[in-house]
Amino acid sequence: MRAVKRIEIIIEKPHIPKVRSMLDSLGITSMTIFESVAGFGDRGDRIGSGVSDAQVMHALLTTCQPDQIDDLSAQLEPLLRRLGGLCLISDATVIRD
Amino acid sequence: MRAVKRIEIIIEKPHIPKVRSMLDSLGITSMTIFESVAGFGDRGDRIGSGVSDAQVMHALLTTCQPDQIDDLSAQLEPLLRRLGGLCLISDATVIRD
Amino acid sequence: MRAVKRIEIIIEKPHIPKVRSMLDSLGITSMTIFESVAGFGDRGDRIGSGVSDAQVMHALLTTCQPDQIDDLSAQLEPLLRRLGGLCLISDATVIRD
Amino acid sequence: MDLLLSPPILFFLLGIIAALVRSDLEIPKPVVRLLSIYLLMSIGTYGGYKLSLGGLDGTALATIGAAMLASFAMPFVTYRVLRLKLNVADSAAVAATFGSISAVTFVTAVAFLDNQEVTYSGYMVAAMALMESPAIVSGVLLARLASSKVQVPSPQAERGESSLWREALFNGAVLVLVGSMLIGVLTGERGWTSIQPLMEEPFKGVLCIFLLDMGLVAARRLKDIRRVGVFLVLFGILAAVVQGLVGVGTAWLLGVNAGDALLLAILFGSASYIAVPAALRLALPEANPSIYVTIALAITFPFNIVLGIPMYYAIINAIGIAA
Amino acid sequence: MDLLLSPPILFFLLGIIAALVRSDLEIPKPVVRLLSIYLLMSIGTYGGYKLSLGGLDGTALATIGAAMLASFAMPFVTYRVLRLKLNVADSAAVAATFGSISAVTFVTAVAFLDNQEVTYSGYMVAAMALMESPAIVSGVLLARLASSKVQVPSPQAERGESSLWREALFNGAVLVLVGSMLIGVLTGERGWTSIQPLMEEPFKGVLCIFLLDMGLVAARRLKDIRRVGVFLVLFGILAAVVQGLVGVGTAWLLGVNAGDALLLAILFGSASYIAVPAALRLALPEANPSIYVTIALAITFPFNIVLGIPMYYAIINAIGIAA
Amino acid sequence: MDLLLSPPILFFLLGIIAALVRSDLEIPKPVVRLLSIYLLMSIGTYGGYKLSLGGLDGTALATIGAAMLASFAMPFVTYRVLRLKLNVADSAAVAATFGSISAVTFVTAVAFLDNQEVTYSGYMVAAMALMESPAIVSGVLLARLASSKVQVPSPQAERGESSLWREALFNGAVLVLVGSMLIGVLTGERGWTSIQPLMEEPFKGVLCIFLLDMGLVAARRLKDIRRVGVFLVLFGILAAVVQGLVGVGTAWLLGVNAGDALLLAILFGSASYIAVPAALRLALPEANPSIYVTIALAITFPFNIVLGIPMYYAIINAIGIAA
Ligand SMILES: Nc1ncnc2c1ncn2[C@@H]1O[C@H](COP(=O)(O)O)[C@@H](O)[C@H]1O
Ligand SMILES: Nc1ncnc2c1ncn2[C@@H]1O[C@H](COP(=O)(O)O)[C@@H](O)[C@H]1O
Ligand SMILES: Nc1ncnc2c1ncn2[C@@H]1O[C@H](COP(=O)(O)O)[C@@H](O)[C@H]1O
Ligand code: NA
Ligand code: NA
Ligand code: NA
Repeated sequence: MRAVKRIEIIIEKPHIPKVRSMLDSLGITSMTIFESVAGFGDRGDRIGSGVSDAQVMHALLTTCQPDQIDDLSAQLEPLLRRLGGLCLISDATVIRD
Repeated sequence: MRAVKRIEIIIEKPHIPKVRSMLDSLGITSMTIFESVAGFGDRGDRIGSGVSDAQVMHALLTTCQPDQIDDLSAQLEPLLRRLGGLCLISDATVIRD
Repeated sequence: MRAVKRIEIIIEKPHIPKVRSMLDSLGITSMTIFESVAGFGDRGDRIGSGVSDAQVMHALLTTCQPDQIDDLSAQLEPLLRRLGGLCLISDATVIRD
Repeated sequence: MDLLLSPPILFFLLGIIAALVRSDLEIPKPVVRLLSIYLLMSIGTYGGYKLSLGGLDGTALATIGAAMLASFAMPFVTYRVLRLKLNVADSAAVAATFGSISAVTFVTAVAFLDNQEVTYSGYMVAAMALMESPAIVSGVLLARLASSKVQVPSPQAERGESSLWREALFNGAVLVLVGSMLIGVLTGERGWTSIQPLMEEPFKGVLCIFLLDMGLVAARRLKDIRRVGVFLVLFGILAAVVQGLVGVGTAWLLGVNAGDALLLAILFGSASYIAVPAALRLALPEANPSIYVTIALAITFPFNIVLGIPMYYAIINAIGIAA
Repeated sequence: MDLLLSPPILFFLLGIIAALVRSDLEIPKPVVRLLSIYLLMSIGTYGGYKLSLGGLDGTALATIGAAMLASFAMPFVTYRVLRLKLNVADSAAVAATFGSISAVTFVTAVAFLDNQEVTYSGYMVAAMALMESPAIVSGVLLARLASSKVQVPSPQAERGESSLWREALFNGAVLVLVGSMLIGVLTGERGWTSIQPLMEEPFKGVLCIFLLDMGLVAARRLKDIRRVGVFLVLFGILAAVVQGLVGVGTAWLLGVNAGDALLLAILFGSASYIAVPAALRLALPEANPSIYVTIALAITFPFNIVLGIPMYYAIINAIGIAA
Repeated sequence: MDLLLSPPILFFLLGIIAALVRSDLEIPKPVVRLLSIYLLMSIGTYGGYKLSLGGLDGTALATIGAAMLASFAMPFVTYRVLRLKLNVADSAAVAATFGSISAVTFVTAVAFLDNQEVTYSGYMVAAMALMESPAIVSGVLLARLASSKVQVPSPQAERGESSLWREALFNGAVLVLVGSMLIGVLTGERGWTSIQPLMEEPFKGVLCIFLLDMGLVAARRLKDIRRVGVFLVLFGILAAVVQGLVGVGTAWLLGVNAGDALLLAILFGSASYIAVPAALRLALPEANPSIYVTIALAITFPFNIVLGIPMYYAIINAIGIAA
């Protein structure tokens, strides 16, 4: 068991590659993506529509070392400001190989 | 980065409107809904079935100010007692515009 | 409101029965499963494929008493080492009947 | 026996077997939803098309009226029986379930008639559509009457009220059925010709895939049977048979043909696991769905599909209702 | 009036009604995706098959050229109008949306022609495919020109660049359409015969299911109309009509037949809610999709489907373009 | 060359191209699952229907026996070769994959034969169904034998045991195939007539949509090729060819017709990416799926579909096996 930061990023599907390459630059490559979740926020409802995926949200779950949070936050904030979405960070313990 | 309460409500799909209007009355309107998750609990298995959505569970993720938790809890408890489901609350930090 | 441990296990769909019977042996039977999430990790991408479910990941969310964590961890670790996947544990409060 | 040997029924059995041997076979839910919408559209537009040729005569209106009445009235009888063993909410819910109908059972009976080369009337689709909801109202009434002393109407409850009516009348399945039927009536021969290659030809094949899934779903529910108990298993079969025979009797009184008589028997004798549970989750959340959905889906549905349909049809022939 | 009484349009209206009465009717997204891919493959392979019989003559090439030019040029005009009320990004996005096309509107017009027993040319499918993307380029150009002082190209932006082109040219919908058309051309009569039972016969039935969903989606968007405002609602209708008439005029100048003229009107007058939004989320994330998707989907699409198609066709007949 | 110009193969190539240009084209998974179940039901009921006409003679039984034997035995040979480069678990897994079969390759070969107007026997479907599982047993045996000193059977492992057998025999794909075939046999001409409009007519069109997705999936796997290495890429092609030729030889010895010979070649030469991986995730979790699924899906499958089928057929013609 090891203490980590649990990171949850909710963002539009088309922006996932941008977020992933940002995470990659911090050395974060393992993650789980919950696809096509329904979003409700300041920029309207995002419920997908069958005809287009462009507005559907994905929820990306990953972890990082506690000391990486400042870097992550610095890089993620401008992205989220421009593209919408949200990032939640919390404390967790991980069990894993 | 701002400290918030992370709220996760798991409830049957048909009851989502009730929960949302309750949250609305607390000023909570932004949220993400993970649709059609499979539920296992005291009231039996809820695995959806293709023929009917009535028993499928949704997971609703949202945030609120720490001082709203008591109100939320007071309103949510009778609802969950009557309708089944569960609410998990934890501490988190949010990155966002 | 009651303090619990929030447990999130991400594992391949075919191994869910093994995990559930392990949880069962600890008396943990209530849970919510987020089916068919996309996984990215050391063992490659797991994005499902329409032709086969064998590699798709599921995310299992459950709770337990704080004092059950050691047992859980002891049982889960060898399983995750052998089968891949990850378990995140965090502190939470639960609202429920 | 030959009656059982049709592909849809055999695929239903295949689904049951797959579930019993714990195969990983699964038909994804979104796809099953599409197939069920397809079946409703198919049966709806075809019924409407037939209505556009014939129209509604006295027998038709009487049949529809009798069907609606039965949907409303039968729950008041079955509720009494159920109260012997169940609490108020569960009794009301099961009674409502059996007052209403199962569209898939209806559709399977249509395929059965088609195999026998027996026709049926377009208005039977209207009868089916209009039988979905009255039982929901009865179920809620029964629960209200029984607990009238305790329940205080609150603003919350009133909101629930309006959504109950919405569920009962505008449930997706009801709407697709009624809408398709009206479209069939409005567009007549020309409309039907343009959509018939999708709405009629692959119909039985689609029913095979759908019933394969129903077999899986029904058999996977079987493990909930112990929650349900012997009383309810028996109820699930006996209520089907008794209500089905009431349907046959009604058909005989109305003087409809053999095809319509079978469909009426099936409407009376089948139990809803779509529209009614959807409405009851809102209107009677106290009632336990693992009771009423399980009986309807894992007991009554397979019984009707495999035994009920040929049995009612044999009786209809025996008492001399002409095709 | 008879023109409206076709099953696809009536199912579209059924979807709208279902959404307005707040029914729980839902067609699962994965299934709608399949139906939309099916419609594109169907129209693509059929267009390609027809091209394999005829080939491209001068009129064909001129029509395709005119279509591409219109897609590129029209946004520069509508942008001016939109700037009266909207900011740069939103104006550019709406303009791009209206420069591009709606494949479902095209497909519905094809079904309409088929009902009228009027033919159209295979190359119209090519025209549609090639009209999808130029408007995206115009939209991005317009936004860039207007904000050229502020925007500094960054490595990040350049990466965005290449993915913009990818979205514009290799968007899933565009690729399926173009690919299917090429496959239709390459495999000719024999290929078409082998896939026609799926690609042609159930076409109108599938369109019914698809438009049922479009009705639901469009009407559920209606509540976003207040965000959008009267100006944009009017724009959504007037831009459709004006651009549609430009299409009729272009058809007249090119001397195409009545079927092609209707399709050209519909291509000019329809607004994209698939390829363009997908590209704009990447290229113009500042633009608000609840504006441009809502107008295209909840205003212009229903207008074209229900009124636009028969109206343009009446005009085409009135000015004497022969079938 | 003309052999390649069929719509299904071209849609497969379109999928590959779409993936290579990194298009966002996607066919939703639930829908692909439906299409794959459809293809199995179609091929199964048709095979069963043909069996109901003919029955099983000596050649049929010999062919089925040879097929099962090959599925069981071939992995013991390929395992040796694979051990040159891979560890025990991965070698056993890849060997099992190649011993078993790919139903989609079979289905594509059936469409190919149909284009050539060459018939095949119903029992070949039985051969396919019965070849799925023996290789799984071989693979697990191979891994056990090699690591017998270390592995201690535990209660946990025994539970795994029973679920291995369940996976091997009752895998969803195997069950649908076998079940559909039996249903085809049982319901004969009448059953087939009732479902043929769905099960046969749209078959090639559905195959187009399915192979479009397979192209996307296969090409998106290509980036895992570097994990896999040159040795395995070569293995993926050479094993297919060698096993395919063994299939041709077996067909020649058995004296079957050209259609059956091609199907036998394809069964021997194709590699499983459905039933086998599903079983191996449980029975051999140590083996790396990004190795065995990638070779089967991204190397062997495209090779067989595009080159293997016409190549084996040319050889079959060359050595004079009559149609
Ligand atoms: N407080 C929140 N809790 C959960 N999800 C949120 C929250 N705020 C925003 N989101 C998600 O982020 C998306 C974009 O938010 P917005 O930019 O406010 O429209 C929404 O559609 C939700 O999916
Ligand atoms: N401890 C738990 N952890 C996660 N989900 C739960 C838990 N308890 C209940 N649930 C969810 O809440 C639903 C209703 O629970 P119940 O009322 O106990 O049947 C279940 O089907 C699960 O989806
Ligand atoms: N740090 C992480 N955060 C979220 N999910 C993870 C993480 N690490 C692994 N996973 C999940 O666990 C699966 C197996 O991981 P691995 O064994 O590293 O391939 C991945 O496909 C992810 O779904
Ligand atoms: Na009934
Ligand atoms: Na346009
Ligand atoms: Na093989």
